[in-house]
Amino acid sequence: MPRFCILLSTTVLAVLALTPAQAAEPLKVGFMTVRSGALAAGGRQMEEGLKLCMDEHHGEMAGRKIDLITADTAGQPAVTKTKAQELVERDGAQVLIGPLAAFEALAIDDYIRQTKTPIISPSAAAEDLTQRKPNPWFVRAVGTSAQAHHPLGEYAAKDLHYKKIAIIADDFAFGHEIAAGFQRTFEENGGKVVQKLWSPLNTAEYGTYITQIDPDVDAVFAAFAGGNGIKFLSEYKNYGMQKPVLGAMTTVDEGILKRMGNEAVGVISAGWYSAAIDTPANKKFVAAVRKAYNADPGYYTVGAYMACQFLNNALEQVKGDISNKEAFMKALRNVNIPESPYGPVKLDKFGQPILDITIRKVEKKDGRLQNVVIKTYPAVSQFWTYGADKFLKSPVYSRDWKPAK
Amino acid sequence: MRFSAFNALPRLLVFAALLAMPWLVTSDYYVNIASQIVIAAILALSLNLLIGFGGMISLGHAAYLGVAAYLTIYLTAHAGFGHLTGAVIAIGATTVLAMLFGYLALRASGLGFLMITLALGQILWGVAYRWASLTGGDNGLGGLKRPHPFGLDLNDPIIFYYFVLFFLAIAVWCIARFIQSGLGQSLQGTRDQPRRMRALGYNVWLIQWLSFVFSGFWGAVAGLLYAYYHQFVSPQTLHLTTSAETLLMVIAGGTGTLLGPVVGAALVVILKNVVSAYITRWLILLGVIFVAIVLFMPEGLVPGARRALRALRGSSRTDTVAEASSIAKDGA
Amino acid sequence: MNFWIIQGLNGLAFGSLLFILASGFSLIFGLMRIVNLSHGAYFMLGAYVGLSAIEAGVNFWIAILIGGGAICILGGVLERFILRRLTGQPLAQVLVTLGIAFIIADTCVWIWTGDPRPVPMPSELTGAFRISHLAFPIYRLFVIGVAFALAATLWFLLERSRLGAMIRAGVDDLPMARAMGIRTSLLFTVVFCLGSALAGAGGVLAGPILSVYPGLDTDMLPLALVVVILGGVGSLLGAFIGSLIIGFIYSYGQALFPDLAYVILFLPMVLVLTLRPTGLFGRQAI
Amino acid sequence: MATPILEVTGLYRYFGGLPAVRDVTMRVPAGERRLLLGPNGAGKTTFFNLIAGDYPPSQGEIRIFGQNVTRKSANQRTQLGMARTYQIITLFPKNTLLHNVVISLVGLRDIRFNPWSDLRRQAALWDEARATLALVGLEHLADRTVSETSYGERRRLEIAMALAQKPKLLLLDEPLAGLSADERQDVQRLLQSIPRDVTIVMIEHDMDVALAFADVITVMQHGQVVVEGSRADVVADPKTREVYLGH
Repeated sequence: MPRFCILLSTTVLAVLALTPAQAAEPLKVGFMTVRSGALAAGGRQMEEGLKLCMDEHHGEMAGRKIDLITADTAGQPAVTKTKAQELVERDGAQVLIGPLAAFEALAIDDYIRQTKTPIISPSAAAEDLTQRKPNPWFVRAVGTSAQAHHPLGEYAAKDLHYKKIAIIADDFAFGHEIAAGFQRTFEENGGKVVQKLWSPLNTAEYGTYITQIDPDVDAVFAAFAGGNGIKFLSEYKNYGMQKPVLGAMTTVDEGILKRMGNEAVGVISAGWYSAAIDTPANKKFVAAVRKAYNADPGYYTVGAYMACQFLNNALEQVKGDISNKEAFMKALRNVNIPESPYGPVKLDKFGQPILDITIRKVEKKDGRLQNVVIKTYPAVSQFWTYGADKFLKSPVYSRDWKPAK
Repeated sequence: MRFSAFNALPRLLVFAALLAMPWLVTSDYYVNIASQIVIAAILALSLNLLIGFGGMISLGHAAYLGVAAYLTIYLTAHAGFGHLTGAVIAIGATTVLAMLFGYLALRASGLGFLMITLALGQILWGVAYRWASLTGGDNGLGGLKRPHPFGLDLNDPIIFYYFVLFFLAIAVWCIARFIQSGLGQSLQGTRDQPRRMRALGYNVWLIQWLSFVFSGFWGAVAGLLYAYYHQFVSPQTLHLTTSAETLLMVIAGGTGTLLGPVVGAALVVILKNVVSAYITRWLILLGVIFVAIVLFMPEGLVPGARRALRALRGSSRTDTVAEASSIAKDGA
Repeated sequence: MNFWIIQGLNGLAFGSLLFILASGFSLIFGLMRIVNLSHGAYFMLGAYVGLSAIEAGVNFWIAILIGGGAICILGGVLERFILRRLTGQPLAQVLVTLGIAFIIADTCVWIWTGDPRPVPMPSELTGAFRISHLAFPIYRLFVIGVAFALAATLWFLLERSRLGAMIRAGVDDLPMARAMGIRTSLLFTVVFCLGSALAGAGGVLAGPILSVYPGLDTDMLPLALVVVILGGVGSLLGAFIGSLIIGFIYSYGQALFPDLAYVILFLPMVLVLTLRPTGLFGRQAI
Repeated sequence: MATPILEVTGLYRYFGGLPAVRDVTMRVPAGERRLLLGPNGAGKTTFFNLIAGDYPPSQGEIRIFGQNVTRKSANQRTQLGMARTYQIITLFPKNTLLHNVVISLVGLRDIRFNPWSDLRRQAALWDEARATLALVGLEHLADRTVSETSYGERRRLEIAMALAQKPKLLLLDEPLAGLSADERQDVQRLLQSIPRDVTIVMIEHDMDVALAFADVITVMQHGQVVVEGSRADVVADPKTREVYLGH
């Protein structure tokens, strides 16, 4: 008898799109995070953000119960693929949220296309996922690597009046893309990147690089991911360096800012989010996170939270009926959330959110370091002001995008 | 030499289980896990040639897996080569790399050998990471479509499983032959008594080098299948952790045996991919299992299980036991 | 000119850090022939323990002792109950020490959440030391001093003390040492504890520069191996000089050949080992 | 005069600055039985190892069969027709006696590089190995593992492994050491049965056996040759007395 009900609901009723009947059957959502290895901190923050969102919806979206299945990819591409298979093939997940790292997302790119599984990325920022190699089943709930740093380049030149800047960045795709985006707008507004230092992701100590920084620059743009920002900034101070530091969003992300000391104060960065954004939606969100986890939300927490909100928004558009994947995908691409921790969010046709970008400055407030918002660039596209066509025709953001002068 | 039923039975059972596997499980997911075990087993078997039979502990075996995988994907998906040509070049070039690496690593022995292999592996990792224009850097290289050899659709998990199982069978066969061959026996002699072997007229270096290259060849085969399976490769494939994992598979399963690396591969792949869904701290469990193996079966799971079985059968069959042990030692 | 001085100092500081990391490894390998692949994990765990001690209000110097002491006990227990049985079985040693490394690494993620954490520097050593327009962190000068003091202490311990005489006898000829009435069993435990303590204390000491994060263990272990192998296995002097050489290669290499940054440590090592398989100062085949 | 089988000129070998072998010159013509005598530490085994090619000399030249092999490796010298036994027995203890002899035979055959042909199926090799074991009186133990045999049997196996290679130059390092009286006789008989076309250089402490066996005797001390000559000459030479009684 129950089997008959399910049969009925999945075939006959689904075709008729009679949503009330579907409420009986939970929607299976696969969530790929990282619980072991070097990326575990980001993974945990993602889990926290996602849980918060799920709790907010009491485990139900558009009248359907959400059955969340979590998998640990260990931050390894090969395992990520297995985990995607586990979620989709064994556990029957209909939508995926995850994974954490860009190389993980790329490792399952083909698999997602083959199985036509809608996937929402809560953190992977690799540009091409929504640019030159857009995957029709993929949307992203965060900015691209360069999305926040186009405005920062302009801000550095126009508002801060910096002329000469040295860039130091993690020597991997994320760092390359951030640096290129920053350099592009900075130089178009009259600035000059005079030096580019690329430190390997696993650099043990930054003394070698800090001491190479050109003493004549106006500021240093430091683009780091993970815990490297902590190391760099404290060393920077200990080497007695005085030049102001501009950071990438992740250099002073809230996830690591809580571990930093005074060395971070004054760092100006850009991001599509700051825990200090002063809107009711964000205040509510931050308060909830602080209550549950006693920490400010950062990149990963808010990314996963928003991925979950995207899911909710799309499910509401299709009234919880996900049986028509194309229709669901269309709804996902059509996500429009006027009020969120990010601010207003909608997606471009590549599945990439158009976001308010804030320029933030690290200050000590209420006894803790915060990314205080000093300027907002509203509704910034991943293509900045260039437009998709022109942008996609220009060279790919890479390590060798444009040499320093 | 006769093979006693006692000794052949576990192997037959394992082989039967491998053949029947797709019919025993409920989801394609498990078939895919089995394919991964088979690929890891080929890599572990090839490493075991060095460790178990040559006494050379390598911490750089991911090099062959990774380079063959990179070449396969690059050549077929990005440089416009056909699948067959791509596969032949990938395996050929990786084997040539093994020739070079063997030449360098065999300058030293023992810990020095281990460190040179480790360093060479890390250099390749660095190159893969840094030479982004060719390798895609940390974003990796994808886009490979699985081939259709002889009209077989390798996109079907079960067909793919039998495809890799076929290669495992060939690998086991070739390696079993190798172990009993003149070269294989010479290699085992150089492992036990290098100086003596020299005095008997053996060019120890050459024998080790040839075996090193042979091992690299099978590592390359594993890399080819790895590329077909994952259709994606990134620097992590080349990283020290992959080499260490493979080394652990071999040691945990039992060095110098044919079955050991297969069992070790199954252990690690299952813990990492399947058990991790149920036990958050699966890595601790894996570590505990390794420690337990060392405490209770220091020679590895397969020889340890053999010993336990023998003990169960008691002393009434000593003659069979003696024979079994001599076969086991000969490289069963 | 400034470039050479400042990068030289950087190299010296990093080399000092490496020596603090590798000395324990070298000591253990020299006497016991155990390739302790848990060494990186000991280093990381020591740093975490020290960090927690500091966060609990303990002063930095005591925290170094606590970090070293904790790992000392851990190492002693593991030596007594596990490694002891594995003399002369390198493969079992690899398996068990890597297994222990996995356990420690994952336990650290469990307990300390995986967030990257800086170890706070003692306030008296923060900031930079300046001569004309050169600036160099005081803490690094301190680390250089510690490494030289440690090298001198270890040298004194090995060459001039009774314990050292026993260790040297054990390194040279174990059965003979045993015949001479040296309690090698106890000696092994003592040396393993000492080596472990050095790793743990080193982790705390390096914490303000390296910070602590999951993966610190696997970042550091190859470095320890490189230093020890390059210097010549089991030779303390070799480890010391090897550390400094690696430190200089690291700082000058990264500055002069930025494109080789990812391979800068391993390329010279392959060169050295293929030309001189026993390492720079090793006498016997390894 | 025919080319000597072994010709050593001005051979030196230092270990960490200390000379173990000093200026040794020696010619061993075909078919000769040469005995090396000397107290422990006289450098005899080092000298053997130099001839065998375990390590290169610091100075000097080694020729075997008229060919300069100073820079040739141990295995190359073996390929030329030299074989040796060891003072400290180095066999493959977990394998059968037969297997050990087969390994010895394979050393001179191309099959050692063959990764495919099953060694167990090379009937000719196994027959030949069995025949060699028969030569030393061990055929009844052919299928025992080395670890199950007695010391004397292992000594004979050592010699069998050397003889299996049909060497023209045989280096025997204390073949009688540690044997019982009966075993000594067996081995002695075995040595005497070796045909004269094999040249033998032997280190041995057992004077009775050795003197009976040797044609020419070389006495070494402190790495140098002290006396060299026929049995009678050497026994009569006061320097021999000094070497043995002076210590």
